[in-house]
Amino acid sequence: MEEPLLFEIGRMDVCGVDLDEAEDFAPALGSHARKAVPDLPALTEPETMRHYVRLSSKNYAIDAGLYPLGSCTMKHNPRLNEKMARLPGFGDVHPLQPLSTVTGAVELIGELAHWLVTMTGMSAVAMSPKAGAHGELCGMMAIKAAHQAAGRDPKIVLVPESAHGTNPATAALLGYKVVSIEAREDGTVDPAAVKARIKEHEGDIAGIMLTNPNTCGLFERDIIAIAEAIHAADGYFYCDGANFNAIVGKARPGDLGVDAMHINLHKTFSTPHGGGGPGAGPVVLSERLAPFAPLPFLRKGEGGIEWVETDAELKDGEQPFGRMTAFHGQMGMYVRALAYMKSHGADGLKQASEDAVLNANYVRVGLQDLMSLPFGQRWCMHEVLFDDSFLKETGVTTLDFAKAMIDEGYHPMTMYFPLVVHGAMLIEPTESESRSSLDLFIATMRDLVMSAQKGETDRFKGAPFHAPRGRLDETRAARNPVLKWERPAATAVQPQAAE
Amino acid sequence: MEEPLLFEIGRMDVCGVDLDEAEDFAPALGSHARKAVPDLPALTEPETMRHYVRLSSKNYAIDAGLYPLGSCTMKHNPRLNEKMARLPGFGDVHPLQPLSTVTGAVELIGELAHWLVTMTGMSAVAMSPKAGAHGELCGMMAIKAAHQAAGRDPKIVLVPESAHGTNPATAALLGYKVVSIEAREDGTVDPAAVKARIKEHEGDIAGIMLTNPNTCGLFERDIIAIAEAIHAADGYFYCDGANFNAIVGKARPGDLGVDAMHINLHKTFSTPHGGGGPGAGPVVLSERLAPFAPLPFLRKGEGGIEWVETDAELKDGEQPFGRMTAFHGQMGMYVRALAYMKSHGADGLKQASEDAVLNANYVRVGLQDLMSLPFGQRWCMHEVLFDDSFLKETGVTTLDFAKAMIDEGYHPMTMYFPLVVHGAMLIEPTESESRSSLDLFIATMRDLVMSAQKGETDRFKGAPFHAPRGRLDETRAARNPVLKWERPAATAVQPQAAE
Amino acid sequence: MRYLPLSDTDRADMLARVGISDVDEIFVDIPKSARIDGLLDLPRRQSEFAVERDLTRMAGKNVAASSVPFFVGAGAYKHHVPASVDHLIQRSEFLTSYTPYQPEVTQGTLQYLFEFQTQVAALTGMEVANASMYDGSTGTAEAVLMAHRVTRRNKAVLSGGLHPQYRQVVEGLSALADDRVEALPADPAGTEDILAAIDDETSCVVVQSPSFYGQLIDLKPIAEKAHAHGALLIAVFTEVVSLGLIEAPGEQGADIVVGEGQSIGNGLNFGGPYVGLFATRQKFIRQMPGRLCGETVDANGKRGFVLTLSTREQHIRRDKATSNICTNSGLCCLAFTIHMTLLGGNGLAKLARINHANAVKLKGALEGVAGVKVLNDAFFNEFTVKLPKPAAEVVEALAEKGVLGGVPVSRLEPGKADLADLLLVASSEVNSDEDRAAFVAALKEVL
Amino acid sequence: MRYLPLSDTDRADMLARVGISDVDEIFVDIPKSARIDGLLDLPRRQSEFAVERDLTRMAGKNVAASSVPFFVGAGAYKHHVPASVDHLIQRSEFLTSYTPYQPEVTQGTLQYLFEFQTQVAALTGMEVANASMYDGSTGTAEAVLMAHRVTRRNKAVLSGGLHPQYRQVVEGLSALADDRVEALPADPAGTEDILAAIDDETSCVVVQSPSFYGQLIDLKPIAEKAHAHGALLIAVFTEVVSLGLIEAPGEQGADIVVGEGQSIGNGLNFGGPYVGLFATRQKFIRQMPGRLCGETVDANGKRGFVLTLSTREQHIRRDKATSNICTNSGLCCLAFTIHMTLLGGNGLAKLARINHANAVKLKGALEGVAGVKVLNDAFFNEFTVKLPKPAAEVVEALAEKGVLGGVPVSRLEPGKADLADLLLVASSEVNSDEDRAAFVAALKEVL
Repeated sequence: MEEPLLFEIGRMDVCGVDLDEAEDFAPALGSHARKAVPDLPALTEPETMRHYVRLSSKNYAIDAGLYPLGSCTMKHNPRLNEKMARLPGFGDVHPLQPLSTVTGAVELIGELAHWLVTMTGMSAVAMSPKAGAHGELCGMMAIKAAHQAAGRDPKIVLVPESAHGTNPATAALLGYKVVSIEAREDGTVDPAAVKARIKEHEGDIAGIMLTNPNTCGLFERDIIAIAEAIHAADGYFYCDGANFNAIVGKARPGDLGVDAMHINLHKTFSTPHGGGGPGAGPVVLSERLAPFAPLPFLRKGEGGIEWVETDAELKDGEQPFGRMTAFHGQMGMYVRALAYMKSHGADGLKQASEDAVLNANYVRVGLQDLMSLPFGQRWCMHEVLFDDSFLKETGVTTLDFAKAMIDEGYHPMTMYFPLVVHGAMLIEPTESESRSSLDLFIATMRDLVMSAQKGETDRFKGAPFHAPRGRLDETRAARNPVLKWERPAATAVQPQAAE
Repeated sequence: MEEPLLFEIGRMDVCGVDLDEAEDFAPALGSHARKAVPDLPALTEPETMRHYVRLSSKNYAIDAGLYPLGSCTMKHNPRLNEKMARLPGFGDVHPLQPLSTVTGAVELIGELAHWLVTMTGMSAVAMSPKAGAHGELCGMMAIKAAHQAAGRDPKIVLVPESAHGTNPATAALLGYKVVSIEAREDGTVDPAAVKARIKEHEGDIAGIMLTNPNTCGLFERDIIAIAEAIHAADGYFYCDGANFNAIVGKARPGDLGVDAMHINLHKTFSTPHGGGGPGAGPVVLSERLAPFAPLPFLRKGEGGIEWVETDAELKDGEQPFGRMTAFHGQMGMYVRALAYMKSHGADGLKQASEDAVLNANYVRVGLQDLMSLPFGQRWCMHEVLFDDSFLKETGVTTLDFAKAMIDEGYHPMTMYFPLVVHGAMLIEPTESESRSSLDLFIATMRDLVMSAQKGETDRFKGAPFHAPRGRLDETRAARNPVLKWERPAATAVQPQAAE
Repeated sequence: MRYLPLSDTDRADMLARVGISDVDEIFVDIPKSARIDGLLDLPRRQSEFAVERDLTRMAGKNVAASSVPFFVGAGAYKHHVPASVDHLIQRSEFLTSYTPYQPEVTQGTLQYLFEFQTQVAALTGMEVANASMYDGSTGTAEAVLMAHRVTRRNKAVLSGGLHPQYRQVVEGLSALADDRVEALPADPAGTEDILAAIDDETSCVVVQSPSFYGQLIDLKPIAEKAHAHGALLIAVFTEVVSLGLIEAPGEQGADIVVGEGQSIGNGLNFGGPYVGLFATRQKFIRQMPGRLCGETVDANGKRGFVLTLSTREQHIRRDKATSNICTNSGLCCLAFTIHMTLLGGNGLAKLARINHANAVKLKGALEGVAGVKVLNDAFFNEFTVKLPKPAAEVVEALAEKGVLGGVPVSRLEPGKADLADLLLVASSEVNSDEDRAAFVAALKEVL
Repeated sequence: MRYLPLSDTDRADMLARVGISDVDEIFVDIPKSARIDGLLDLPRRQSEFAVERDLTRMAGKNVAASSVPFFVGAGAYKHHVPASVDHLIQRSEFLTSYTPYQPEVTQGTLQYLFEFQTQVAALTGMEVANASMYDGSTGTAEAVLMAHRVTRRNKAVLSGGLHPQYRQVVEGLSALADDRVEALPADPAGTEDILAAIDDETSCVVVQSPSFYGQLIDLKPIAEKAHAHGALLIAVFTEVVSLGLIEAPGEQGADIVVGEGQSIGNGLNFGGPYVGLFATRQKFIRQMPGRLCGETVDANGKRGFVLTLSTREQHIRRDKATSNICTNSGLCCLAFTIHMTLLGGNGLAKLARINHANAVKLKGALEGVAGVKVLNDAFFNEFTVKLPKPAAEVVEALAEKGVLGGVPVSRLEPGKADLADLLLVASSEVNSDEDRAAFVAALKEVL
């Protein structure tokens, strides 16, 4: 069933909110009153419910099916966490209330911080970043601040080819020059390559941004050597923590030489993706970077945890580089993440990582005879990467294949990423899937592969055929951008005067 | 996508609830311990979410579309009401806590009772009935108790042909003999017919059960004369209040001579139908029946409202006929209904009735040239009744027509009820529908009618074709009832011993 | 008004379309003398914010079970319900759906009802279960009526261990339906001789286990005696969690098992809505009350579910129906089914063990208070204690100290001197050692 | 563990299928020296009930805004959000859906983003809006970076009326990105001469109205001067409800409008998650940061929506991207859009009038307290008062009396003597006459 835009069914003379009229009063707006009300039609409450319920039915969601999205960790989102975040003591508390009235909120942040630094083996955590990319920015700002504090101004950041796009984008934001490092044959970074780049840019290395496990689903086995090389060059090691879900309870970034790593609470710790956000990206920091953590931060004081909001409260050695955001970060996500951690406990978190990795390898083994593994039959971590060799000469592209999955009831896997292999297909089942769910997924994928190889291209070209929409014309959207609804000229109404 | 039964995907060795093991202790179960745990597989939480989310997608719902169900008042269910019912002070309160710890709950019930008696112009209300039919039973029990208190034992209850099935079923439960009253040509009850039946059974009339507005969507215009006739025969007037939504703020049953009427909070006052329940059916009572109201009841005392739970607390004249249920009735529904009433207020409730009736007549006028009105082009109340004459010689039945509506995205209207017209189709849009929603519905219905009349029977015979299921074999279900899942013999497991 | 989609312009246009200018013309059939112009005695509409503030104020006057040490039971029990349960039952497609009379577009509801029936049958040890009654008490009354239909007799024998309000529901209906009831005196310790009350006129014996007083009752000898006299045994429970640990009534010979399902999936709600569980033997299904969901196939041969055997029901059978029930507890069934799905048989058994363990601990704690005597030797998560003074006073005094310490039997059985000192105390997985310590400390102070 | 669907049997079978017996064999690439066996320093798993009890305890230590007379603003505002909003955003299909990179199965998300962009553009009076930033403060920093790209200059001039924490976000990033910032001194009464700070090196002027201190600012002359020097005007707001009553920044010549959208649809949440609104002129769209949703057609010619102009974004453009933003505030956009849908333009205007009326009433009430002086002549729902003693002390004393009476300016601008006595007070539709009376009474006591 089609659903119009709200503006096409809304009207200016109804309202979905009942408000008492303000009593007569003398306004104090000066000359700033607007001349007409905003030209936005409304829907009443029953119409609003129906509009958004109908829209929702056009979405795929974890709660309805498996999301084989590599590098995105789309796992179960417990409803306990939603309930907890909505307790009035968390959801209905203002960030600038007197601190004496929010001691429980500070306690919660302190406890979450303790879990994060303990899990990662790091010294401190900057809680306020609002998402993964914001955490990357925070970590790189801390690195730059540390260099500046040391009187240095190196310009180069090393980034492997397989990195998420946020890595080079973040480095560039701070004026760094990005130097790429190719992967070796097994899909990981070779310390020799790192050392070669360091040598080329001797004295000018600010650091490296490395994802581990990397975006090929592999643990960087030489990570310690890489860290040592960077440190020897006076650089810092930024680790992209998007894939932390693979190793919680199995290894700690702090033991690997990492100086800064963001943690996507909306991946590893299951705060919902919400169709694109909000997330949260706290950044754990090594002892060397800890003094540069931005405001606000928590400090262990004599009377317990202290909350430091401004420069006026700093103690010796604390050199925050500034502030990432107004207020204190994503409290709503903190509550959800802590509820998740407490529910799992140390034992459950480790088990979750093991199950995530086991599930990925189960999928790998279930498909590797039919699909193609760019780096051979080796253990993967929480995700498995295929390339498109198995589609060679079938006339079916990675895109076609992915879109055909939609007709089978699945969200497509991550495709064409990472860039290091041709026609990449990156599959991360997560620990939330049951064995029978994986078996069905594997069977479906095998059926699709065999269908492609048999030349049944009709099933692929132009797919999906059974989704709310067929393949969309993205070129047209970009060529002539229509980014909002415009009232058709014929039906334009005179905006009402504001009173 | 198909969804198996939970038992087909569940396992005995997983659990969706984490529970601490009980420490060692000496049980006090005597010889009553069970030998094996119940043979019920479990799903973990992510699997449970997915199972029920997927099942839900196979349901039609108000939030997704119009429900043209006559006599059922499927209107918007505000989420405020759900939120209020879940406040810990309402949802997490035990019915037998000390009364000093539930004064707010008693206040709420008292306030709701005030709204109900004021709206209906009656003397008292029995709050505890759990649903409409339970309210009917309560009202008829009060009537029987009143007769007994007067030393009478009449055996006849008059029920019009158009009545809901619950009416005769209720009367029969109490040992009454049901005598039917036919409708006159305009679809309403003729006082002369009532008087004739009274005369036939002189001295043996317990009362009448009349729905008003009736199930043909018509206001019983001679209701006062009917009431007078019943009262003259020492009988009581039970009014089925299922259709009260048409007249709130327009007329009060108390002014029409009604002695008892149940109010479906889940119809008129919008507590959700929930796929079949729970509802709530408080019964308003006239002064003559008020003394017989069942326990528990509210009494206006000197110190405010008093809550009377047992015979031990009765005062002179109070003669409760017993108790309809354990505890105090459907508190969760009371909260929702009161939130609804307060939100509308007196003005909004009247407006809602007017809009409901206007919407029904708008549908009537939009369809009456093509469909057939059994009682001519007259005003209807909140619902409009068509018969199947317009389908004559098309080969399409009322059932076919209704099922074809499913393929157009609508829930079928009420069909083959009331029994007084041939192939009845009863449509109640309610006040929750916008004009554009009605226009689309009318256009769709017109298209279907013209299609049937053009002989496009393929669209109807065997419909629906685009629903989660095709037409289901009800005969097979009834002939060989399969009422639960049985573990296939091959996979039977030995139930584990209980510890 | 936020819930009404018609604007004044819509109304005017639509009135014109139907040919009038004033909506009152439609209400022409209402006798002039009875027409009113609104409800002048009631307040006008309020914003959502104002309604929320007002109801929140009322709710704030009540003491929520979770906020205090809580030991109140007597037919309704405080358990932890997983957040996922309440989330799922609020999905529009469940919450705002109608009774599944149109199976093609209500397979979601029908399938969970089928799952519910399966769970209830398994838990009770019976062959078939219906798709719910309003609650345990009304279900018990329906069970008695059903037994009358099956046996063509009309005398019910009620155990003195039956919940007093359940008894009153049965008695009230029986009195007005001209049926007979023999109710035995209150039986706190489970020592009554109910066998003696069964004779050839008996249609059914109604026995609750765990009893209202918490005592576990052996149903087998009662079933044998009842069957020997052509009567049915109706086994009642008010705490469904007990079925995780004690022998199923169906295994003990019950013919109808009926009980309250609130403990699984449903909150306390000050008494409702709850969900009545109702199960029986296959051979009696055509005498059962209530809705039944059955498996069948659709036009394409695919498995599907429908409401079935509706010829028992009022909307088909009218005055010959087995019951007048129509709206039932659909959404509460769903809550039950989801919670039960999460638990499974093993989870329920584990939950039951925790409940029982906490009750045993509570018994030990209370027996340490001078003057307190526990009356039951075999119990599940609730038992009766005899206090040295009237229980009603004690409960009020405990409440003032912030402990909700159970239900005085006199609240349900007033005016009976031998019951005045009895207190019913319940315990569940939510009770901690601190709760018990607080209870004992407060009790010592008030005794 | 309740969230993990694999049973031990499953694990054993699956390990066998992949050819090993111990899962640790998979982790072979982790250097031996760095392998750990679990997180011994952290507690073990807890039941849902235990977690809920623990977090509820923490929440109980915080004073909820709804529970007291509440006048705290300064960039986050207490408004009533309809229950339907929070219900809808919790629907599985919205809550647990991924970023809509696959438009065929995410039209629900994409359509609401398109509706969101339309609403934001209409409210701000701009031509295009993006599909959200994290919040107002980070959006402001992005706006400055965008102005640098557009003008190819790198000096931002910040008004003294800009929220101090917004200023700090801009300053911190600029310092590390080697950009320049000229921040004017705090300007409570809106009397600064910002025009004088604009020169030919200026890339943008950042002005907040209503200002941090509540003062309404005339943007037109600033826009004129900025444009005359080839600079952009970035108009900032922290209270989106104000746009219902005051002239849209777009009408006043702003080039980029950025602000905080929390007030519509979103709770206080102790500071996050919030939703940044970001709008600009059509001609700048290829320099915009963040996601954009655009209209197109599908293979069958049906209207549909897609993320578009992604060549600006990091996942395509990498180090040439306009921003590194990826995850944004999708679900907060949805909350905003639904609430805004319920309100419509007229509802927003009415809500804004009530807010303003309550602020005017509050001003009158506070001016009745000896020693209190209101500093602003034109304001919306918030203003600054000068007290006869340090505001921080007063706020603490008020809190002890159960009134949350605003934000001392010194909390955000510490160590500035001229600001120490300033208190920022906000008012909205939730404030009643009783709230104001309680505030005044408490204030009289503590002054």
